[in-house]
Parts: sequence; C-alpha cells; structure tokens
Amino acid sequence: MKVTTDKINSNLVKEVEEISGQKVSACFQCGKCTGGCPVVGSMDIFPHRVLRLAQLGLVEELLHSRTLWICASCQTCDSRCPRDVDIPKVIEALRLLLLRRKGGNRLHPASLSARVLANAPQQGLVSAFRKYAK
Amino acid sequence: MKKIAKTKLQELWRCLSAEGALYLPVRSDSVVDFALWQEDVPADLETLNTFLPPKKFYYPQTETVLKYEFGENLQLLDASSQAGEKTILFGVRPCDTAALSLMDKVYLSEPVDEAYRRRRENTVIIALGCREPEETCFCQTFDIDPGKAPGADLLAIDTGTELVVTAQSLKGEELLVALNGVLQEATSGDEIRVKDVQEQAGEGYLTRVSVHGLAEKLDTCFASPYWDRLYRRCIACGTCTYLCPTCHCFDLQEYAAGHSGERVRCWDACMFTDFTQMAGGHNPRPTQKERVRQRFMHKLNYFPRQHGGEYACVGCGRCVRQCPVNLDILEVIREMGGAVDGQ
Amino acid sequence: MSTASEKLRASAAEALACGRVSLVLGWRKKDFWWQSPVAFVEAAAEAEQLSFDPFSVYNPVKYLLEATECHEKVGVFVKGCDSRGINRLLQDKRLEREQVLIFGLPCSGKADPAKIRAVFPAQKIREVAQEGEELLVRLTDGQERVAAADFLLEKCLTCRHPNPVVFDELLWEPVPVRAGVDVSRFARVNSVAQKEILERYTYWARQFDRCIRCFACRNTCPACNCRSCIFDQAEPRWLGKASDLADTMNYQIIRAFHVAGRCFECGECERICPAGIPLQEMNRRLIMDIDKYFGPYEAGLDAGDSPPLGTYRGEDPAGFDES
Amino acid sequence: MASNPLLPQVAVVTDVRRETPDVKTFRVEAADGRELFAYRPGQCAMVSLFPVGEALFSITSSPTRIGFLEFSIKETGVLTRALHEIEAGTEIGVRGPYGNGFPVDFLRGKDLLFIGGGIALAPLRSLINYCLDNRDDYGRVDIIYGARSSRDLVQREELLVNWPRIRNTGVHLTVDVRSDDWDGNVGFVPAFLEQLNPAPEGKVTVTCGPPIMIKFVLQSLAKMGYQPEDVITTLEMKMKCGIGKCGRCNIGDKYVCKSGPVFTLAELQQLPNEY
Amino acid sequence: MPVTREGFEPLIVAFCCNWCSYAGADLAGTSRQPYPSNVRVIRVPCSGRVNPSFIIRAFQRGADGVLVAGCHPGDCHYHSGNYHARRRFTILKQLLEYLGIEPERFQVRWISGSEGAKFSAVMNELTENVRKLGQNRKLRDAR
Amino acid sequence: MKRTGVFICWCGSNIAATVDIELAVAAAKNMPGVVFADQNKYMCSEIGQEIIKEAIRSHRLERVVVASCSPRMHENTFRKTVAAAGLNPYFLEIANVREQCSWVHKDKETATAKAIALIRTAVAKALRNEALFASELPIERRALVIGGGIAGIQAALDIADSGFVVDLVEKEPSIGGRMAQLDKTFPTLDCSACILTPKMVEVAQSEKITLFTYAEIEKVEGYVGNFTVTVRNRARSVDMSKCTGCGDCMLKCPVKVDSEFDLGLVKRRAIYTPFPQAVPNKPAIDREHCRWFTENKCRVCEKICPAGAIDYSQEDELMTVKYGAIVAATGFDPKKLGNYGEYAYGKHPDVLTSLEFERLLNASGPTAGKILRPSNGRPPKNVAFIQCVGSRDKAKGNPYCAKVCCMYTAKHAILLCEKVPGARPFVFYIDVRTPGKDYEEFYNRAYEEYGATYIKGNVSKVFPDGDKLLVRSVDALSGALVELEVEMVVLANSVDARAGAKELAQKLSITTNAFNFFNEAHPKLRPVETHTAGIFLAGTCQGPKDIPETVAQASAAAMKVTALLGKDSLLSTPTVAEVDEKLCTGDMSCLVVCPYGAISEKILEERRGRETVRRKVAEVNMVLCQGCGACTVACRPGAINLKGFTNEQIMAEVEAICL
Repeated sequence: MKVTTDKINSNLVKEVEEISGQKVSACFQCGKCTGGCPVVGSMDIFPHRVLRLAQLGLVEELLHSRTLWICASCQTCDSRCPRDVDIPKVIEALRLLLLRRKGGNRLHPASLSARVLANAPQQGLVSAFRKYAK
Repeated sequence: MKKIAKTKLQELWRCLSAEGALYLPVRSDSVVDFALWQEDVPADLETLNTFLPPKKFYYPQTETVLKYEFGENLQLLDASSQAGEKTILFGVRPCDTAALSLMDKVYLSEPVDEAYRRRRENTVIIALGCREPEETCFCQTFDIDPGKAPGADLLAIDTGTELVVTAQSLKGEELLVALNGVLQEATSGDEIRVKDVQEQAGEGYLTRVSVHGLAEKLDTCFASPYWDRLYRRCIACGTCTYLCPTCHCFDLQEYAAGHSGERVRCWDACMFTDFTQMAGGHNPRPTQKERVRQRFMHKLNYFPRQHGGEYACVGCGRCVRQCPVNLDILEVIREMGGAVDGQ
Repeated sequence: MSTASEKLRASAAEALACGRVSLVLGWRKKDFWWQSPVAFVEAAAEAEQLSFDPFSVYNPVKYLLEATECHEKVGVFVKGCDSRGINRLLQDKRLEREQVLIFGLPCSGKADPAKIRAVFPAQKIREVAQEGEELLVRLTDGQERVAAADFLLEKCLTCRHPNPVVFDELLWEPVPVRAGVDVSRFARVNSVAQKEILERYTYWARQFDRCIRCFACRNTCPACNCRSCIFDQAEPRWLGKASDLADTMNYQIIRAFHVAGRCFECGECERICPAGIPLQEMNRRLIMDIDKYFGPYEAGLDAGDSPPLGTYRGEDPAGFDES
Repeated sequence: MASNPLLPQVAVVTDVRRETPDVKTFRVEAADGRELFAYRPGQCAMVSLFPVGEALFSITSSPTRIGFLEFSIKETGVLTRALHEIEAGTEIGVRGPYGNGFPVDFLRGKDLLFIGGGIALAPLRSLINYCLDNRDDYGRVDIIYGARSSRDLVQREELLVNWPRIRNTGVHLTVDVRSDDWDGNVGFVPAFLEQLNPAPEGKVTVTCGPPIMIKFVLQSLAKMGYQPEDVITTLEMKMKCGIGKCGRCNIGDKYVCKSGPVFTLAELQQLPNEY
Repeated sequence: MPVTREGFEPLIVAFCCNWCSYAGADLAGTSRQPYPSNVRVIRVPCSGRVNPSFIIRAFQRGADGVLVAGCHPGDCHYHSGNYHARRRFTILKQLLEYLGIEPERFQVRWISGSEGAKFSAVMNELTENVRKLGQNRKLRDAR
Repeated sequence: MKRTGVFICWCGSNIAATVDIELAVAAAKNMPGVVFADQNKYMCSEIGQEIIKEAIRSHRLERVVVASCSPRMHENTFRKTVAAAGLNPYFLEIANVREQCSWVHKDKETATAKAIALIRTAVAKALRNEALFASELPIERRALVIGGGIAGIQAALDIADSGFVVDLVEKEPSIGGRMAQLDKTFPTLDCSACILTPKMVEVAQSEKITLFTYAEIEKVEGYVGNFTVTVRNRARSVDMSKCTGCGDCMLKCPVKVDSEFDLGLVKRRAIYTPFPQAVPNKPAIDREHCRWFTENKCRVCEKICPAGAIDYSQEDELMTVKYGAIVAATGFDPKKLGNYGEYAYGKHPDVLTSLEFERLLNASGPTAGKILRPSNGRPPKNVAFIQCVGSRDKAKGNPYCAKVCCMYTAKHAILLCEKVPGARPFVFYIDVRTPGKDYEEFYNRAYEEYGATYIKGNVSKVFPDGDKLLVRSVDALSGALVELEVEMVVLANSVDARAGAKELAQKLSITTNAFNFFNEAHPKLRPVETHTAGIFLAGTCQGPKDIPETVAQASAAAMKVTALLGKDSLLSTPTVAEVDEKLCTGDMSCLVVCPYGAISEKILEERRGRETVRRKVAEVNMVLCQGCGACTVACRPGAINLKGFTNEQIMAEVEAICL
C-alpha cells in the first residue's frame, strides 16, 4: 500500500465523491463511525479507514475489501459523524464503482439459500436487492 | 600503703563505684576521656593526657547557678545547693591534680563559689603517677613531680604488674579503709619500686623550659612587638582554653521558657572574638592580638601577680598537642625569655 | 633539606624581593617533628624559614582574609586541597584573584603523626622527612624508611584533587590521583548510613557528646568565612552557649548545612577537632545527597560556577514525599 | 555559711524616671523593705532582669540617701533595651556591691573637680551627692558636665537647680550640639575644661565619661598641671560575675570589678593600656 | 506539650506559607475537615523563608514533629521560593535521617490553597506517625 | 516588655462553642507582656473594634493581639483599628483560633489548650513587632518599548493613547518587524501590510511617541518607576533631518547584498530601507558592506543625494533616558535549519522555509506575489508542506510547539490553491492544532474547500529527483507508505527566541526559560509582568504566539504600564528584607536567590581604628522587594532579615508554640 501523487490525483476519488455526493476529504479520522458500527467485527477495513484510504486515492485497495459487503447501511455511523459524512453512501458508492467495473451484480437471488434468506438481516437483503434494480 | 594487682582492677573499681560515682579514663573512638565506670568497659591507664582535664568535675562546662520563676512574683532558687554528689576520680595525673589547686585559688577565694566548694569537698581524687613523660610534657617546668601528686587524696603508682596506693589525706585514708577487702598491704619492696618509678618518671623529658623569673620579665612585655607576629596564626578557637586544666573563664547565660528560667554558667574562652565585646560597641580587646596576649599574659604574668607567684600552667601539654595551628605556651615561654635547655 | 622546601624558599624570596607581593604564606618547622605551622614571610631574607614536609598540612588560605586587608598582594603556597579554598573565597567574594599570587604545590598526601606514633615511639622521633615515596624517620637511635602511603592522613586517602586547581605558578610536576578515591570518598558515609536508625543516632550522639564547642572546625574552615557567625550572635540566639547534646547537634547540623554545596573536602575540620568527631562524614553525606538530587557538583573547582544551594531547576527531584 | 555569690536578691523597681531619650533612672528597693546592702559611692551592682539577663551598673544614688538604690541606665543593648521597657513595680534581681568605690577619705577636705560626660555622670552623681550631703567635710565642688545636646542632660534637675544652689558649688555645663533651647556653652568637654582652666592646687579631679572624652580630659589635666595622683577616673569593662572570677574585666593583673572601677591616673599608668 | 488523659500526645509544628498552605489550612477549617489539635501552625510568607534553624529550634524546644508546607512547585507566589525550599529541605531531611532522626518527624509537603482536605489528611497522617514514634528526645534540649 | 493587649473573639458560637473563652482570657492575662485581655462576641464588629481602641487608649497598649478568624480574613480590618487608635498597624498580630482551631477540633479541652498556645505564640511575636512603613517613590512618567514589531507598535500606541510619553526603540532601520514580512494573515486572510502599515504611520505621527530606529539597548539600571536606560543610536550615515526619502541613493548604490527582509531571495543595496513601506522611510548605510567604509572609495550616494543628507562621519550616539516602565517586545527568529539535512534545505532551491514562501506570496516580494519555483521560475503543481520542523523535537530542535505553524500552513495551502490553479498542497503533520477563534473553520476550509491533503506523518526525507522532489513519509492513519513527487517543499520551521534575547534579559534583570524566551511573573495570573517590577512583556519574546494574541498581550502590557505611570507614587510592601550591614559578609548569597532583582551590591565605608576601610555589603531595594524571605535563609550570618517575619519573631513564635 503506497500513496503517490498519481494515486491521490486519480479520478477515482472524484468519482466516489460524485456518486455518493459526500465529501470524502471532510473526514478527519475521529473514528467514531468505527467505534459504533454493529458489524465492525466482520470487517477487514474499518469504516473510518475506508474514508482515509479514499482520501489518499487508495481506492483500489478498498474495492477488494469485504467491508463493502458487510456494511449493512444501518446508518449508525452516519447519525453520529461530527463531520456530517454519510459513510454508508460512500461505501455504497464504492460498491457501485466495483459493480460498474465488473459489469454485474454481486448477488443473484437464486444463489441465496432459503436459510440465508430467512436469517440474513433485513437491511442487508434490502441493500443487496437494491443492487438488482440497477 | 596498699596495693592491688593490675589484673584485679575491675574488682577495685566495683568497690569504688559503691562509694560514689566513679570516673576513670576510658577510650571512646579515638579519644580518651574520663567517663563513668561501666563493668566490662576497659580503663585506659596508659594515655597520660585525657582529652579534657578533670576540671570538668568541679567546674562543669555547663552548670545551672540559679533558677527562677517570674510570673506573678519573682522567685529565685539557688541551684548551687544541688551540686556535689559523692564522686571518685581515678587516674588523675599529677599535672591535672596540681591544676586543681590553682583552680582553688580562684573559686575558693572570697567570695567562695559554693557549688565548686561542694564538689571539691565531695570528690575523692585517686591520682595516678606517670612512669614516663610524653614528648609534649613539661610539668617539671612548674616544679610538678610526675611521680607525685600532693593534692590528691590517694596516689597510685604503677609498678609494673601492680598499683601501689598511698593515702595522702583523711578522705583518702577513709577510702582505703573501705577498700580493705580488695587491697593488699604493700611491702617494703613495693615501697622501693614506687620510689624507682617516681624517680624515673622525672627523667626523660624532651621538653625543658624554665619559667624562672619569667613573670617579672613579662611586666615589661605588654607592648612587645612579639605579640604582633604571634597572634596572626591564631584562629580564635577555644581549643586551648577548654582543654586547659587551669583555664577558668565563664559566661552566664539565661535559658527561659514561659515564666520560668535558669541562669547557666558555662565555659567561655578569652580567645573568642566576643569575649569582651560590650553592648555599646566598645571592645577593649578588639583584635586577636589582644586576646592572644591576654591568654598568655594571664597564665604567665597576671595570675602569678595575683596568686603569689604561681603560674597558671601545669605543663600538661594539651594545648601544645591540640592547637590546630601550633601556637602554644612553650613557644611563648621561650620567646619571652624563659630559659631553655634540651630540645 | 628537601628540594621541595628549597623551591618554596626560592619562589617566596623572588616574589618578595621583586615586590610582587609583600607577604607570603607557607609553612615552617617548629619544635616538634610533627609541627609545621603556617609561616608569615614578609621579607626575602625570611624565606629561609619556609619548609614543605610531611606535616605541612594546615590550609593557609583562610589567613588571606586578614592578610589582604593590610597587604596589597599576598603570595600563598597551596596544595590541591588548599587551592580549592582559594576558589571558595573567590566565589564568596571574600577575595579578589589579583590580591593573591598562588604557588601551586602538587601533593601526594601528608603524614598522620598518630599513625607514625603507633609504629615508632614518639619520644624517640627526631625528624620525619619525605624522600620520594618514602618517609625517612630519624630516631634518637638510627633511622628507618617506610612507605609514605602507609602513613597518610585520613583526609589524604580520599583526596580527588591532589594538584592545585588554581595557581599562578606550579612549583613541580602534577602528581597522579590515588587509585580508588572515588570509592573511598564515601566509604565511611556509607558504612554509617547502613546502620539501623537507632544505631546511627547512638553513634552520632556519642560523637557529639564530646563536642566542647571550641569552634575550631568552624574557625579553620575557609567555607566558614562570615564576618560574624550566627552562632556568635546574641539576638536572636541561634545557638545556646551552654553545652547540651541537642544544642550541639543544632550547631553541627546548621554548620554542615551552611557549608553544604560549599565544602570542598579539605577535611581540616575533622583533622583538627580536638574531640575527634568525624565531621567529614557529615559534610560528605551532604555532598552525596547534592550529587544524587541535584547532579554531580564539586565545590572549589571553579570560582565561577553556582553552588547548588543558591540555584534550582524546576524539575529537581525532592528528597521528601511530594505527593 | 558559704553561699552562692552569683545569687541575686529580689528587689523592686519603685520608680522609673526618664532622663533623656535614651537614659532612664531606676529606683530600686528591697522586696522586703529592708536595705539591700551598704555601699560606697562609685561602687556597682549587678542588676538582673528576668529572663533577659544580668549586667553591672554603677550605683548612681548616694549612700547618704537611705532605703533605695538608683541606677541611671542608657539603652545600648538587649538587656538595657528590656530594662527601658519595664515599669514601676517590676521585680528584678540585684547583687553587690562590687568594686572599690571612690576614696572618700582621701578626698576629705580637698577641693573637688568633677568632670563628666553623657551617661557617665551616673557614678559621679553618687559621689557628688555624698560630698554635698556631707558638705562640711569637703572644699569647693565644681562640676563640669557635657552632653551631646541639651536633651541629653541626665539628672537635669540636680544639674540645673539643686546643685548650683548649694554653697561653694559650681556647675558648668556644655553640649556638643547647639540648639534653640540652649543658651549655655557649646563645645566638647576637654575644650570647655581648658577654657574654664581651674587651677590644680589643692584640687582632686574625678572624671568619668566615654573613653575618647577621658583620653582628652586626661591630656588637658596634665597640661594644666594636675598630678596623676590627684586625677581619679572610673573604668567600664564587660563583666559577667562582678567577683573577679569570670575572667574578662581585667586590665593587666587587676580585675576592674574588684580592684576598680575607680583608679587614679597614677594607678592607671602602671597598668597596660587595654581599656 | 499537650498531654491528655490517654497519655502521650505529640506536638507538631507546621510552618505554612501564607499563600498556599496556610490558605489550605484555612480551607480545611471552613470546610470543617477535622485534624488533631496537636498541630500548630506558624505562618510564614513562603516556604523559602523557613530557615533550617527554625526547624531544629522547634525540635529543641519540644516539637515531636515538624512540617514545612508550601505551594506546589511552579505555583510559588514568589516564583521560586519553594524551589529553593525543596533543595534546602531535601538535603536537610537526608542529613537528619543520617544522624538518626526518624524520617517521619520532619516532613515537607506541597499543599495548595484549594487542598483543605489534603491539609487535614497530612496532619492526621503526620500526627499518627509521630504518635507511634513517641516523644522526640534526640533533638530535645535537656533543660 | 511591650504593653500588650489580647482580644479574644467568640465569633458567635464559631469559636466560643469549642474554645473556653473565659479560660483563654485568664491564660492570656498571665502571658509575658500582656497587661490587658478581653473578649467579645464579634471582635470585628463596630463594638468589638471600639473595645480594642478604647483599651489601647486606657491601658496604654503598645501591641495588640486579636484571637479570631484567619488573618487572611480580618488582618486588614484590625490593622485599621489599631491604626485608628494611634498605633502602627503592624503592631497587630492575629491568632487564628477559628479556621485552624475551633473549626477543625471537636474536643473543647484540647482545642482550648491549642487556642491558648496560638495566642501565646501571637503574643510572643507581637512583643517583637516593630513599626513598619511603606516607603514612597516617585515615578518617571515615561515608558520605553523595546522592539518595533506589531507588539511594540501596539504597546506604544496604547500607552501614548493614555497620554504618556513613549520611546520606541527598534534595532532595524524600520519598524514593522515580522508582521511586515507576511502576506496575508489567518484566519481572515486580510493583507498584513494593509492592517500593519497604518499603525506604523500612526507611530511615526504620534506626538507622544519618539521613534528610535537603528538603535539598541546598551544598559538598564534602576528599578520600577526609576529606570535609567542607555540607548545606542547606531550611526545611520544619513542625516534624518535632511533626507527626504526620495530613494535615489538606493538606486545608484553599486553594492548588492542579500536582503534580510526578503530572506536573501533578492538583493538590496548597501544604502537601503528594508522594504518599501518602511517607517521611517529613510535609508541607512550598512557599513559592513558599503564600499566607502570597506574600501574607502565610491561615495556615489553622497554625490547623488539631492538633499546632501549623506554623512559618513556620523558615529554611534549613546543617550541616557529615565523611564518609569519598560515593555520588552523583541519578537522571535525563525529557526535556522542547519540540523535538518534530510529536508534538502539549502541543497535544492525549491525547498523553502515558510517565511521565504510567505515572501513569494507577497505582492511586494521577489516574485511580485507569484508562486514560482526558484529553480526554474515556473509555478509548482504539487507542493509539500512539512510541519513541526524543529518543533516538538527533543532531539535536535525545540521540544515545544511553535504554535503558529498549523495555522499559517493552512493559510499557505489555501493561498497556493488560489494563486496556482490546479495546484495541490500536501500537508505533513503530527497533530493539527487550531485553538483560536475561527481557526478550526479555517483549517477545515483548507482541506474541504481547497482539497489540501493532510497526511499524518513526519517526512523522513526529501530526495531531489531531477527537477522534482521526492517526499517520503507514512500516513500513520492508514499505515500506508507515502511517496510523493512534488515541485516545491515548504518547511514550517520552528520559532526560536530572538538571538541576543539572553543578553537583553540580563540587562533587564529578567529571567528567561531554557530556550531564552522571557519569563512571565506567573504563567496564569501575571502573564504580562516579569519578576522585575516595571518591566512587562509583549509578543513572541515571551514565547510563540500569533498576531491576535500578540496584540492582546501588547495592549495588556500597555495597560499595566499606564496603570503604573498613572500613580502619584509607588508604595512598597512594608514587609521587605533589610540588611544588617554589621553582619553582612558581602558574599551576595542573597542576591542569587532573589527573584526580583531587589538586591544589589553596595560599597560601605567604615572606620576601623584610624583607617577608613571599604567593604562590600548587600543592599535591598524596598520597592522591588516583595518580601518572600528566600534571601534570609540563603544568608548564612543572618544579616538579612525580613521585616514583619524577622528571625527574632519566628524564633520567638517557635519557642512559644512549643511551650
């Protein structure tokens, strides 16, 4: 992982900001988002760090992260952010970035077992299914 | 005349301590001084000069002379009547014994110092004759026989393995009676040995000076330029005066708390800068020159003038050995014209 | 006569003859073999009396206080320990450097007469002279040579600065510092400090009980150079005149405190104490604590530094509970 | 029975009189109403104020006035400062009398010239009143006295009123510093003495004052022809015991507390110059 | 020396600087924080005014414990008085211990004007410690 | 013994409930010196005070002891009471039997015993109380301000505004100081010159202010209200009365020297004004470089000057002036970066210090306000700003925070973005500190609006790489290594004390901290005063500060000065140290510990026998002395004593309290 002038200057960050409508640079890394995240235990990159990597143009690193798919968009972070950054939206933007690049959805409804459908969190399913609409 | 084997001295002292508070020379750290006898603490009968002379038993360094209450009414209580528990001094050397008679001239002359007198009365002196002088001894200068101690109540002579004890006063005789149990009768052989020791003791002085006619000579020496040179070395400490068996100057000080207090007499030294300092600022002896001169003139001129020609020095040599700057009476005697022979 | 003495005489005679000084302080011999008092030499012709022998130990520096009042410039011979006394007086503003012409005498230690008396009968000794690293003891019946190092004064055994630290002329080559002085310097203090508290008190009470308040320790000490000592003052009376153990401790504690950070370890107080009180153990204890708490400091090495008790650092540690 | 010579008697200060800004006169009587002790003019006594301390003072009253002692004391040190703060009724300690006193028999029948300065009138006053109380025993009495200023004249009433009224008695005053309330002589005592120039014949002088004054007065007297035997002075030294034992007041072999404080100039000339 | 029915009661002399510790003692009073009456305070302008002679004199005259209290380092009303005091008493304390005087008897503490509770806690502790040691005989005048 | 009266207060039940008043009164009556003792329910009440006054009169009391609440409460009340009865107010002593007795003890018996002991102690002290008086000193109504930067200017203006005469002494040929070198100021971005130059002109025009530029402080003597200062007016070689400030001389001078004002980025002449808006706008000749002074030829300026103002023969002039108060406002120096080779400063022309960058920003600077790379004169795109250069660095810099760098770096980032479209600032920081009004918002704008990238990480090395610079660091937040290619590096170098600060401090007898910043008397409560009364501090000579803080402190210092100069006279604390010259050894142990510089040496002449001898003794300045008493303990012979807390008094208290 290396920050360079090129990376910082890449258009990826701008793209994320455009898609999410959020100012990634506004984050000053207080960490409150991560501290309150209910599903942080399963994340490989913590929410605040997602923002930091985005700020530094290290978007590639993010795109391979499990975090994008673990985030349940529960908005806990957002409701508490002192810099008024809607983090789920940023994560969503990253997901979209990836989806667009791969040209397909991550989830297919058929791939989901009945058990998963029964036990997966409602919000997670909602957010996953929203992507089908795309 | 009685005697006791030196190996049995503990027994003697045990008996003596029953007769009164027994003090004898004891070594503590590097210093030998008179101390209250304690079982198992060995006495030092070899060292000639104790650190302090036995004057401290008659004329203590600190002594309450008067107690008072001054709240509603002033009440004065004479403290001198409390002085004088029965005391026995063992091992007082002839020079120190002689010094006591000089001290008597001051404190037993009118008006008599009561506390001193009581202590003097209640003390028995057991003198110990010297066998051989130390290098700084010059008692013979003052006609003191190191083998004799006429002022003592008892005289002990170390004949080698025994001490031979002779009574020299009524007090001494009484004490001898009390010691009958531990002492043996001396023989005529002992008497001869004692004489031998006494005679030998008078030989072998390394330091020979004479004070013959010195007091008179000093009459004209008050303004001698010698004092200008001599005093410069003096550091104005009190070593010589406090260690001197004949120095007797004192100060009176108050110790009070609340409504009661006491007046205390304590040793003072004419060497101290404030000795004659007056409240108004005048000091008749303003520099160390006058103070040094005072000390030696007192010993060698004033005292003899006041007390029938006797010098206020017994040649014990304490000041010679202990003066930090080697400014001593021997030098003054020599410089001021005391005859010198020997080294 | 030794070459050392000759060098002293020549230096003094020269300085007096050419008028650089009008008084020279050195040592001379007196009646007894162990007496080498300070000599006041005021003319070149008198310089003959000067001598430097195993007993030229007394520190002449304090005499400078009075000597410089009537002499414009005074010559003084100093050993290592004595020279630190000069810095003491300079630092205390009791002396100006221009007032003294300092002849430095590197010194490998002075002899303790008591140690000599313990080996040779005092009555027989006529002279004790230094010859190289030996003492030559002349007796009434012959003479003997002994190693000078075996007869050193206690204070010389712990001397860290045998060579003068301030001087105008050095009369001979500097001498080496004795091995192990850093350890021996605090050895006695440590051995007392290791005692139980009651034992320590008993030890010191016995020592102080002998104190007769002759003030020799104070009067000889170049660090005690006040015009008027508090102990001599009548109002307030800082020290009672009557001798009393607690009051003696008062005297000794305050005396030690007043020289704390200023004592330059010449050890004269202890050497001349007629009561044999180990005063240097107190002074050294204070030096130890000053080193420990405020950083290493040796007094009398530099007249320009600041003694530790006039200064402070905000981050000084405290030797007491600061909670 | 021997007793402790350092033990004072309890006495009461019955009157305190301010003489000058720094001198007060204390009248002292025995606590039990009896006489403390008999004394001669010029003798001294040790006065103790508890718990401050003890010092020797000249008795300024005359033994001809019975029942009390008086001390005129100048404030100079710790003890005298404390004494200046006491009030009538205070109990103090007194022991004495000490010293030789003036040779009243030697003086009898002679003309007397008293020369005093400052607080040193204290011992002279004892003798002056003694002589004036025994007026017929003595010849003409002249008193020359000087003080720093007119405010510093001690025993003002006696100097200005009582003594001048007595027959064959003259009081000659001088002050060092001129002031508005002073119309007498201005100048130091020795100069004033030379100006008055009393003839030495048949006269004995008794002088007491600060050391510097005495020094010049003695010179003046010698110049005017007074014989050392006829010049009497008193000395002051630091004393602790008053009985010739404490060892500090000696001049040569004489303890001032016993052999002094009164000496003739002839005697002083035999002593070392250390006072 | 206060001796009560119960026996030995130590006498504690406390030198308190006017600006901090004396004020702290006053605060202990106004907030009624009790401490033993054995403690008696002498007011000084600054802990830097306390002369070691005063401390020894207190012991001589019968104090069983002595406290010097001043402002915390950095808070001295006179800027540096307590720093000087700290140096002086650091070495004095070691010296007294070296001479065999129990360390509990001589204490130096920093007590601010707001530390009333600390003042009384220190006094309680000091009194208790000294009470356990018993009377000071070592530095006490014989007369 | 002084006639002493003791008055014991019940304080209602506050004292009386725990202390047996009757017993205490009886005990007091029996104390040495006490001739009268009484009690009252409220001693501080009018009735209580009347009792005291009446007793003083009827019992001829000389000393008064009141046993009551803390002296911190009513000492002044009772001092006034005894003064009203004709006694010196310092004849009063208070025994604190409330706060330190009745309120903290329960047991009546022991509390009463303690109260009696406290009264006895107060009596013992009172007996030794002496009359004390505050001494009065006249005040010289003129102030000196040292340093003509914004701090000195503001202080001088404020003092002058209060009607007092001020002399402003500046070392350089012009006032203006550091602020004159700046372009814009945070957080408002208004132009430094626009707000500073009017003040400079105001100084020049003020009737109350006399300006001495090209002048230095030579010597300071005296004390508060009465300083005597010697100022060295350096030879300017230009007759100020003749010079019109036309500037022709500066154009013709053949010598070119690095401009100090522009930090060597441009040259100036040997005859010069530091910057165009200089006040006074009249040049000075730098004799170190002037060809006439170095080589004895040229004299071009003399020939060219239409006013005939050039005067090579001028010499330094010393003037000695009396002042009542002094403000030190000598500013700071930017840290020299000799130790920081890793940043390639001095090795690569595009590595600049922040003040140099500031000059690039400035319209009157070397590039007329364009940000251009010194190496090639082209604008940079990526610029790295490295913070904490020489700050927060225990190893080779200053351990302290330079306080202003975070804010000016944010300013630089913003100005970079504004001046160079598309430029990207990268800020390397350890912490970003923005305490100050509108500061955080300013910082937020830098990264939110202007897109400055803040990287938490110190730069380990700057590598010159072709015409670029490689900056290597780490982003401590993400753990990512950082390697940036930039065209310019700006180093936020730390703030040092002004060279020569230590020497000035010695002249002023004020203290400095370990880094030569002047010490304030108290960090919280007396932040603009020094330990030397009458000397005040303004601006960065005390420590790093920004402009608002500097100006605020300058006004505060001015206020302190006017408060001082506005007094009729100075009253000293009566409880000051005094020297017993008889006892004084003259070793000046006291002087060393005195925090107020109140002790000085004095030569005493005294008679010894027939001779007059001179010796050194200590002397206390009663105005400067604040009565801490540290000297009394430092003085081994006890020659220096503290009035009101004398050795005698404290010893007496100790003895009485132990009874």
